[in-house]
Amino acid sequence: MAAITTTAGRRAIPWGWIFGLGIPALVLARIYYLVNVVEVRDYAFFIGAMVQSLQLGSLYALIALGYTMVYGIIRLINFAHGEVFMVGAFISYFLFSGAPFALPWALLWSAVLAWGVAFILNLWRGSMTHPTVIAGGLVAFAALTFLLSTFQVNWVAALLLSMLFTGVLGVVIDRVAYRPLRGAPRISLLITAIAVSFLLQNTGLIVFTRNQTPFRPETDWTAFLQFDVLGGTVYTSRLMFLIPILTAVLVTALTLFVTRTRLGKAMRASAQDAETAQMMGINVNRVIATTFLLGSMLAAAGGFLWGLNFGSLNQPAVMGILPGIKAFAAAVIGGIGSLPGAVIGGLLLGFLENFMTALFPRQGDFPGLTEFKDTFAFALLIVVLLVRPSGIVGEDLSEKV
Amino acid sequence: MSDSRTRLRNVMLTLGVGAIVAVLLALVEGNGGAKLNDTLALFAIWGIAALSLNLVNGTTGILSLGHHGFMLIGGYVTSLLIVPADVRERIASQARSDMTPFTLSLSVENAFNAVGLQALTTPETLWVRFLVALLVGGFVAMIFGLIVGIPSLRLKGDYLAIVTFGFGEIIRLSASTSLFSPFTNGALGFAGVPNDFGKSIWWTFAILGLTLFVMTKIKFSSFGRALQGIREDEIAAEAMGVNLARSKVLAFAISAFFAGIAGGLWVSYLSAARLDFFLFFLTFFFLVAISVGGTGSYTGVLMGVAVVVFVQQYGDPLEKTYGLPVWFGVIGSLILIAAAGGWLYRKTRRMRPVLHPLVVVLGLIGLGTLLFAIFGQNSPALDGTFQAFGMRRILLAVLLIVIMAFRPEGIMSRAEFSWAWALRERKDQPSDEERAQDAWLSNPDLNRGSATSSEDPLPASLTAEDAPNAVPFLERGTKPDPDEPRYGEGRDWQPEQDDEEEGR
Amino acid sequence: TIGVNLELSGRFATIGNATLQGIEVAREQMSDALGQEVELSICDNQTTPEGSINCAARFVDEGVIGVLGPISSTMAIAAANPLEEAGVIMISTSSTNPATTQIGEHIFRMAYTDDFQGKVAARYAADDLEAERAVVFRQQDDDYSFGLAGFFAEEFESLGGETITLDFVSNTVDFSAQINDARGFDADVIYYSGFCAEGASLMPQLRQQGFNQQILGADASDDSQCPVGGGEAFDGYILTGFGGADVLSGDAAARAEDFAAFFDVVYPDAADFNGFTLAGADSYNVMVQAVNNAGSADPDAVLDALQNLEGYPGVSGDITYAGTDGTPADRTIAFFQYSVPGADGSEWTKSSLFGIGTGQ
Amino acid sequence: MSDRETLLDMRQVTTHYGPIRVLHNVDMQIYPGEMVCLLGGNASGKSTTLKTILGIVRVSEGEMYFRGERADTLTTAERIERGMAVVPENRRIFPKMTVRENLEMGSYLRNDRKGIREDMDYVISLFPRIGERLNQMGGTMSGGEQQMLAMGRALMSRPKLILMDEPSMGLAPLFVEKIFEIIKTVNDEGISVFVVEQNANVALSVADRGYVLQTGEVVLSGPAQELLANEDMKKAYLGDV
Amino acid sequence: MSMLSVRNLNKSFGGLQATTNLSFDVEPGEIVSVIGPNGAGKTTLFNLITGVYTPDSGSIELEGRSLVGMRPNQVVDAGIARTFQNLRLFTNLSVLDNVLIPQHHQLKVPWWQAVLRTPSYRKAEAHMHDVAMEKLAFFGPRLMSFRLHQPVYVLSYANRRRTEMARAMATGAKMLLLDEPSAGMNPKETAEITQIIRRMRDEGGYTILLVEHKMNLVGEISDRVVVLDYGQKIAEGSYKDVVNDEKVLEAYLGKRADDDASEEVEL
Ligand SMILES: Nc1ncnc2c1ncn2[C@@H]1O[C@H](COP(=O)(O)OP(=O)(O)OP(=O)(O)O)[C@@H](O)[C@H]1O
Ligand SMILES: Nc1ncnc2c1ncn2[C@@H]1O[C@H](COP(=O)(O)OP(=O)(O)OP(=O)(O)O)[C@@H](O)[C@H]1O
Ligand SMILES: [Mg+2]
Ligand SMILES: [Mg+2]
Repeated sequence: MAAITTTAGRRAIPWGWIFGLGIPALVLARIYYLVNVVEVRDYAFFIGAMVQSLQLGSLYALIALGYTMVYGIIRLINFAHGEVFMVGAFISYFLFSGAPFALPWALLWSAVLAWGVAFILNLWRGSMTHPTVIAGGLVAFAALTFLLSTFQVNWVAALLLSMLFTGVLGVVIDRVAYRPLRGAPRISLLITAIAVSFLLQNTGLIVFTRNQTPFRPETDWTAFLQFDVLGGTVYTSRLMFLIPILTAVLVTALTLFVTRTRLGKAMRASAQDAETAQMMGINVNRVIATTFLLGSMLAAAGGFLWGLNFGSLNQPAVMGILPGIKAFAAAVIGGIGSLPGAVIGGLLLGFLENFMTALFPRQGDFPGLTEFKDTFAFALLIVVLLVRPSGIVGEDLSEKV
Repeated sequence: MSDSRTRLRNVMLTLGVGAIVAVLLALVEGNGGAKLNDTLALFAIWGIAALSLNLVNGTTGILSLGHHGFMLIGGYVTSLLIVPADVRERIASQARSDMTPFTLSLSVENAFNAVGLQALTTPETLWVRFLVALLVGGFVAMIFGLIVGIPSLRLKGDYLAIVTFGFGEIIRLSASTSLFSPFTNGALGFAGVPNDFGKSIWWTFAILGLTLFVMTKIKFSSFGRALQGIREDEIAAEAMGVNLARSKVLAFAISAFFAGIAGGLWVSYLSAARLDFFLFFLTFFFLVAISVGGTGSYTGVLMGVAVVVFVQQYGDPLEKTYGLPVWFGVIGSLILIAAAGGWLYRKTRRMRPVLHPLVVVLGLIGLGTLLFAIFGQNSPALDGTFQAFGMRRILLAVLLIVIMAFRPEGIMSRAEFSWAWALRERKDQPSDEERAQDAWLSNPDLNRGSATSSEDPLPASLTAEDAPNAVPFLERGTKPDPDEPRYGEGRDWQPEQDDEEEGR
Repeated sequence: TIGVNLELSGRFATIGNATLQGIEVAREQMSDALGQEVELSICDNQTTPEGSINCAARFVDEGVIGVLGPISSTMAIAAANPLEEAGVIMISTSSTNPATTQIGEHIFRMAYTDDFQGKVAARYAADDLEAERAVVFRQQDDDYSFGLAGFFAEEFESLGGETITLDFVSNTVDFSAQINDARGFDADVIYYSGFCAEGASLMPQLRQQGFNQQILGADASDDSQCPVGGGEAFDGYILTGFGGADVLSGDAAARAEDFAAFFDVVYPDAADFNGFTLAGADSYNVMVQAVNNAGSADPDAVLDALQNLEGYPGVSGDITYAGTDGTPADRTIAFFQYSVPGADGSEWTKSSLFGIGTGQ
Repeated sequence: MSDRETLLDMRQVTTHYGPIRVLHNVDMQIYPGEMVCLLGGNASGKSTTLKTILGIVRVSEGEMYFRGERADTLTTAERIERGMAVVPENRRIFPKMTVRENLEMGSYLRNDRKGIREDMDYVISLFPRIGERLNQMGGTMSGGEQQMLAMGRALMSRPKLILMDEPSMGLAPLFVEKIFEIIKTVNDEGISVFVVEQNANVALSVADRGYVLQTGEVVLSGPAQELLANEDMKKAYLGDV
Repeated sequence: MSMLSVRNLNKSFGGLQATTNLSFDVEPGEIVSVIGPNGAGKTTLFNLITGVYTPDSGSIELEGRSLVGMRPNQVVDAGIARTFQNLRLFTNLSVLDNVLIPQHHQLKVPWWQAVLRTPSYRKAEAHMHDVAMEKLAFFGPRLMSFRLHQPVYVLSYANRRRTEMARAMATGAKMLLLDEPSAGMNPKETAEITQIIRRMRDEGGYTILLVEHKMNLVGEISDRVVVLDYGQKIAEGSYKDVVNDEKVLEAYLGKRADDDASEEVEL
């Protein structure tokens, strides 16, 4: 009998549906708008909005990747990810601003992070009491204390260091809060995640600041940029290049790392059945730790770029919430658990939030879509899930009995 | 003891405790201060909300994260219907209010006037109107519950959680938009909701009692079992005849109804309805209560709510300014306790080595800090004060993480309080005799003295029969009372890793 | 004991702390009432209405003579209801929404009201800046910002101008949608009725998007978070706020000067010294004065004394409650301007332009 | 018994699920190249023994050695690294991975591409059905197909010791015979086999030695032929009523 | 009229034809076994009958009523209950609850009466308990002593299988589909299960459709045997006939199995 191949797993993306229904609907709505409301905007305006959408979408995508990776592997909606993003942004701020931590806080952070470093080493060296691990932890502690309490670095270094630190923090969070709950009821895990996010928010208030914080590293990338197109002016900044490019680089690097190493396969296996994955010789804890490391690093990068893009950081208790939730919605829209899905979802959301409101702006008596901006993420989320219960490129949910 | 006598005893005990609670509440009402009064009322209101959330989250196993949305609906409807006339006038006179004359005229009072029930529009009968408003709020919330519940036909697990979360947020975010602001007065909401009810211990506790009654009765009814079946395995539940769609939607609607009621009391408690009274962290607090207490256990939920309310209300000493020695002392003690806890944990889990180096190091650091705080009082390093804003929430979060780490199923797990348990009539653990019988039954032929006691534990009648066909236990065993929750289902141990975790 | 209910954490923490410092410095200056030491019972409402209500309940239990704060109208209105019911006096330090003091006779304030502030700003925009079209940014979920924006728009329109009001909610960082909406409206002036937490993000984005019009703000912008957080975008920003020594006249100016000097001694490196500090100090002063006038700590007597207070020489000007609904009769509002970077190379400076009295 | 060097040595092992003791002072040895069969009634702790050997359930008392090394402190993954492989109870196929990927997971720890490919071919030759379905999702395979897949997956790691929990469960009669032939071949290649089996007749006929477990205690042990002849055994397990 | 009649049933997964033109009948009170090599489509057949999958074409009728397009719970209402090859119990609930839940769909009393514990509800509940105990009693005392209140996750594999069978019986269905009921049991226990299945038919009055690989069990209790291979029916008839069928021997039992099988029948 000939070999039989069955259509496996992932279903095709319904581009037909997306374009077939979405675009005409948009066009119709836009025509309706033009007929009913006098239009005073030029093409440059839309190009500007497009650029903004791309920037915002890239940021969402960066954060969404962290959600997706963690969800893909331990089926946890990591509510704390938004706060990891916040921490990443603030750490980079403290690194480049020359306003270092007070010694007690530097000690606290160093202790936490050094323990994380030791723990990561332990995952490869086997035991917390292994000399390498202890030495690594001590060195990290000393170096971090020094770095955090006295150092000032330029923005590139700040970005990289912050990615590193935040990555370690992600591992620590996993070790302390999530690992004891492997195999526990899902709701416990979810609630722990929310608790971690609360913890980070409020510790952030104590450790970082309680205020809106300016975020202006010394770089030319934030310089304003204006150019004339099609009889109008596009107002933007050089970030329009930096953010999408950096995102693309990071996303590509991540995707390569996950697919080219055995890690990707190990991640999927652990996601499906951690116990059996162990029976295959996969060190599941190591895999999960790596996931948190990578996801948190991307979040830190996202936090840094977010700060650059908006010029200031909200106070810690709120900074992570909304971007976090929206990025999370983006991850789900794209299909949680799938890396390309997160990127698609992020871009889609950025586009929707920004370009939609620009397509139907407030004019005269027409109230515009601006007031619904924040609900878009959730409305889209619900619509997508109802149409495709696992997101645009999500996994196949069916189960054989 | 016979069935009916046990039941009678339980009812009597329950009534007795109820009476004691009532007396205590009366004492508080008379002599406790406003703060204690408020705390109790808050406990009851949040208790109602958490209990109703537990019906969906704990019993049915559908993660719902949109409870604040239902509360919002209940709260706003209640306040729209009950806000006194002078407030309405003030709103009408505000130039930039979106409320229309029609929406402003929506009130229970006007409705009563319209149907000729003028007797019920006096100030003395405010409670009737409030009750009506509360119920209407509950019902509107229930309708929204149905609307949200219907997608649950298509979605499972986390996706459903996400959608409920989305709904919760949408409800809140869109309440202030031009679409709904004629009903909600935009982001500003209503002020001047009568607070005679939300702050009254009697009202809140009566409704809490009612909620508790309904919820526990549901849990221990056939319907509740079906819901628990859904929680365990949807496919199997459906294959066993449970109508998934109907059960889930019904659970959602009941839960939303009580959430709406809680919302109505909540706005009354705050004497205003505003959008920022219904933020996500309200749901978070309930989730904390649920998981601290034990997912699925109503007893546990109430314990959890008590913890949360206590920390919220009496936590402000935590956020005062203290000298650094105090802080260091506290931190040192905490680390010490953590080290001791770690040691205890390893011991009970039979982990080796019991005295892990990390525990030792942690203990030393803690001890060091503590000693430094005690003996270094006068050193310049400890000169200064520190005020920890947000400590309350940090404490709550840390508490939660610790409880979850050590007892992921919560304090009570799924078990409920029951008199049988309180009076130590536990039946969940097999006795040695039962074990021996079981071993004997599973392998009569290989039965050896070492495995069971040398004496044959089984009655002769049973040994004589062909074991599989014998049903002696039917006569010997007592039939469990459906009313009587059994304590300890899976309470005392959990598998290290549940090997039957099928793709739930 | 006097209760202090302030936004010490959360969004308005800087303003809250400035106010608290004002209160504490005032207590340093005058720590006795009726020969007894005045104690402060400080409660942080975390900038949430529930927190504010909680604090109110706590003060009712503690049986304080009166409550100072909260600063913002939202929290003030939330706390005012239970306090009014319990018959506890409350002096909101800087709530400017007219509705606050209308809640009851026990509720007072130290600030002017928004109808005045909005009007003044609108007149300034229309007359001095000769603007005809104004974009108003309003924080939809805040009583203060919501009201203020309304009063500004009303007055501005009655002066013949045109306005468009754009809403945002608290903690917004991405204003691109609002800015896009504003793009079609060819404005001469931008009025911002919100707080610094959002303003610090909004202003740079406005500048980046090519909006170079004059921006006006209100006393909520009188907060170092604004110029620190928003940087150069705040250069030239004009705001209305509590008048300090510069704009007060005569005695009042001298008192304010003295207070500022004393303040510098107590808090040499405070982040802010501004109108809120003065308002905090004066609420304390007025409260103590009322107790002294009443001659007893009996709430009714103190209330009576407060209601009849006339011409108290406060550090922010003379304070008269007699014959008002709880809003002091004559307050001085000042126009300030930020320069970033500041004149002598400092990060930023705030200079006062001129002052206007409520009486005028 | 003999004092040859053991491959796996369990000394007085006791394990618990929470407070409940499941295994009680179990002594068990597996020698290199041997095939050992574990028998016992339902709930007697056979699967638990296997899980203990793998480290999924922690040893609470006693010691365990694998290839001379103390093994009861190692994690599961480390034990696999040292040469164990398992056909778990209930198959435990990765449901959302294709058959090919499932097989690849078996060789997760190996790096020799060529060897892996050879082994893959070998497995496919053993189970042609698997070869037909390389791109099907593991979870949609039928029960028996999954069982073959689990077996193949375990073979892919070239273990020293292969542990099987009821390898014949759910297999068609034709295949039950075949699977034991396969096990025998594998064993002949020098891989030690430890098999839990209900189908005691067949299992004992190919095994070298057997242990009988009852409520967590070893009650009988000895060469397979002896067990087969044991009267108690016949009555209890071999269905010879 | 036959109890269950399947006509020309087709189902394919992608390119794979899992059942092809399958037709057979089950008469009331019969025990019919479905056998066939691994992957022949037996479980798929069960899934089709119980509404987990919808057939591509063909009809399934229970006493003349079409089951095609019904949700699984409607199929249970109609009178067919099943067990799962890969056990799907309510693992955290007690054995008793597991056997009570399938009775819920027959409960006529609305939920609010349950809340108020009206007499009619109490009666219904008591009845449900009686039914549960009756069904558990099929398996002897082992599930009825302390295990009754123990959560299912502490049970061993075979006991879980038993619980599943009791659960299926408790649905009140007329017909049971058992997917490998004796998997994971030793010969002695298999013999016991064989007796139990027989009693389920004789005492419980169930019609039984069974998938099994253990030939002695099949031989002992089946009235009729249907043999599938690659989704097609290759033989049908009494056990004796079927096991001697050339095609069956080749596809399923193996050449040598002839003697073994007949030997085992006498067991
Ligand atoms: N996760 C668990 N938690 C508590 N007890 C358990 C758990 N798993 C198994 N047990 C108990 O341990 C004992 C042994 O179970 P085990 O699965 O090892 O039996 P087994 O010999 O493999 O039986 P079977 O032949 O049915 O598979 C049983 O009494 C069972 O109830
Ligand atoms: N959802 C599905 N997608 C793709 N193929 C499937 C699906 N379900 C079943 N199959 C395939 O259909 C065939 C029949 O499967 P089924 O489970 O019915 O076999 P079975 O007869 O029960 O076998 P066993 O005796 O091994 O349990 C198998 O080859 C299986 O791989
Ligand atoms: Mg087993
Ligand atoms: Mg099958």
